[in-house]
Amino acid sequence: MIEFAVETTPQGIAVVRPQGRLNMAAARRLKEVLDGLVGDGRNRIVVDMEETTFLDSSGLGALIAGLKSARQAGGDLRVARPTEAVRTVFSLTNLDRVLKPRDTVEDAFDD
Amino acid sequence: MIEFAVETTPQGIAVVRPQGRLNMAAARRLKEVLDGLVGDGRNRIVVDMEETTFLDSSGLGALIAGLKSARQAGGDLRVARPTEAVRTVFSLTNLDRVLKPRDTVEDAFDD
Amino acid sequence: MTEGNDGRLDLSAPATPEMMGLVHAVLEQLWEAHDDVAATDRVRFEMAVIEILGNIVEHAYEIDSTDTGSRRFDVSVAATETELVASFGDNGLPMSIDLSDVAMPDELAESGRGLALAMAAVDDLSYERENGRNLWRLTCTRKG
Amino acid sequence: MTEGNDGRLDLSAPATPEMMGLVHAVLEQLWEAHDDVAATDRVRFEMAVIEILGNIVEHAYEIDSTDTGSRRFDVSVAATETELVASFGDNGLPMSIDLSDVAMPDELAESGRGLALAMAAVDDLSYERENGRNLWRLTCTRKG
Ligand SMILES: Nc1ncnc2c1ncn2[C@@H]1O[C@H](COP(=O)(O)OP(=O)(O)O)[C@@H](O)[C@H]1O
Ligand SMILES: Nc1ncnc2c1ncn2[C@@H]1O[C@H](COP(=O)(O)OP(=O)(O)O)[C@@H](O)[C@H]1O
Repeated sequence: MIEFAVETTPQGIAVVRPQGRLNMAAARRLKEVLDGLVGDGRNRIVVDMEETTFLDSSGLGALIAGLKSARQAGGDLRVARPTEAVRTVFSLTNLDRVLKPRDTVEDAFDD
Repeated sequence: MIEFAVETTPQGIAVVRPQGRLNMAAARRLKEVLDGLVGDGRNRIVVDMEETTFLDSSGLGALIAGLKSARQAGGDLRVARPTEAVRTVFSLTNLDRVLKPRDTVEDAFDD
Repeated sequence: MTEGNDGRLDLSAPATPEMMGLVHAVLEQLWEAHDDVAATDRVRFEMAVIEILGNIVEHAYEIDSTDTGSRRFDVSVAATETELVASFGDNGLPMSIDLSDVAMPDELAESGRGLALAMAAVDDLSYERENGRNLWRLTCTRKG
Repeated sequence: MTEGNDGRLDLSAPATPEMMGLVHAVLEQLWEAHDDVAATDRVRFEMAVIEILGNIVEHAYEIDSTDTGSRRFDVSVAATETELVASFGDNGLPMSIDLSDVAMPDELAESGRGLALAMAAVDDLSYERENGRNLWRLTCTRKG
């Protein structure tokens, strides 16, 4: 089962780390975690995908949903450190622009 | 894949901890580890089975082989903290006497 | 069922979401037996396989929701020197849409990417309805 | 193949030692789908299944070692309200020994316990040679 570690940086940015496979069952839980963060007013979110070994269209859907609600709340959702599996899905779905992956968690909100 | 952590107690007893499934492939490696210990003169061995989630007849064979070579070298092999899966195999094969499981690693050589 | 490939792995199981983990385990086994398959090929094949299975589990039984017991699927996966092949069969309802109509949805859509992603990932994806069964076949020409 | 049980899991794969992990994964899935099966029943069933599979992988193809490609087995596992059932088929050589002759070996024997252990673990173990195939069937009456 996938685990969701959530941390907060000194700058108040929430960092979510989906570890393992981000598939149908996990996507539902990620969506809840992201909704919970935005609901708590934590609308600047980095999804650190260094340990996300697999991503499918439902996981992608959860990321897009999180991105939209973070933006609606005046924040943003950014993706950092995608694995090869994650990068492949982003590029096959032409989402590398809207989910432009960042190299580090620290710099994800620098621009 | 099963892991074999090996430690030595202050009393000079070698403690081997097979973690995961002790099946055909793992049994071969356990036999090598036990042979290596006895070959190095470390003939008092505790096999701590607290994290051995599965045991089959080949794993049992490796334990018996280790027991025999430890005894031949003047030492002994003792089993500690068996899981339910391990205890079931010991009892179905009537080996609870010859591989009499101990409750703790520390007291395994007390008698 | 990818005949002629003796290394193939065939699984038949209830069409439930929990089985997705088992199909991942089947693929892990395939990669262990074929450790020369390039990571890029593994990634795109595994993703397409899981998308098609996800659709079977999610959509193929939607209306026919009375008789949970008989909802099953089978899958066969194999690696040859040149290809990765998977085929699925299930006894659910026919697919409602035509594969030639499949397109990637809007960037901010939250769903509807499964088939488009699977088609983009593999070199060939086909669907047929045969004898009351849905048959899917996926082929990746090995790049690595 | 344990007909009539729609929750059954069927796998067909090459008869190689690496497949033992996959059969463990299949059983994990069975326990997930049937979380009311008692731990004692899971343990003895899983052990017997793995012993029989280990023998197929180790012994059933011993002499016939020229043609690795076609060495395959299939397994079907299922849980009903009252029983856990597994059946195996393989196209290897016939079993050399009679199950009624199987006995637990000497305490300090390093091998030869597989079949005796499987028989002690389950409530019924049967072997048949049919149409050039070996068929094994294991049944545990659920205690838990
Ligand atoms: N196996 C299937 N059986 C029936 N209908 C399907 C199947 N797979 C896909 N579909 C139909 O195609 C549509 C698009 O599927 P897909 O691209 O995977 O996106 P999503 O699953 O997110 O809707 C589904 O909404 C469904 O109507
Ligand atoms: N599937 C099989 N096919 C052929 N022979 C078998 C099979 N299973 C067991 N045997 C024979 O029965 C013997 C006893 O098997 P077993 O009790 O599992 O102990 P071990 O595998 O340690 O020898 C084996 O040595 C082998 O000769």
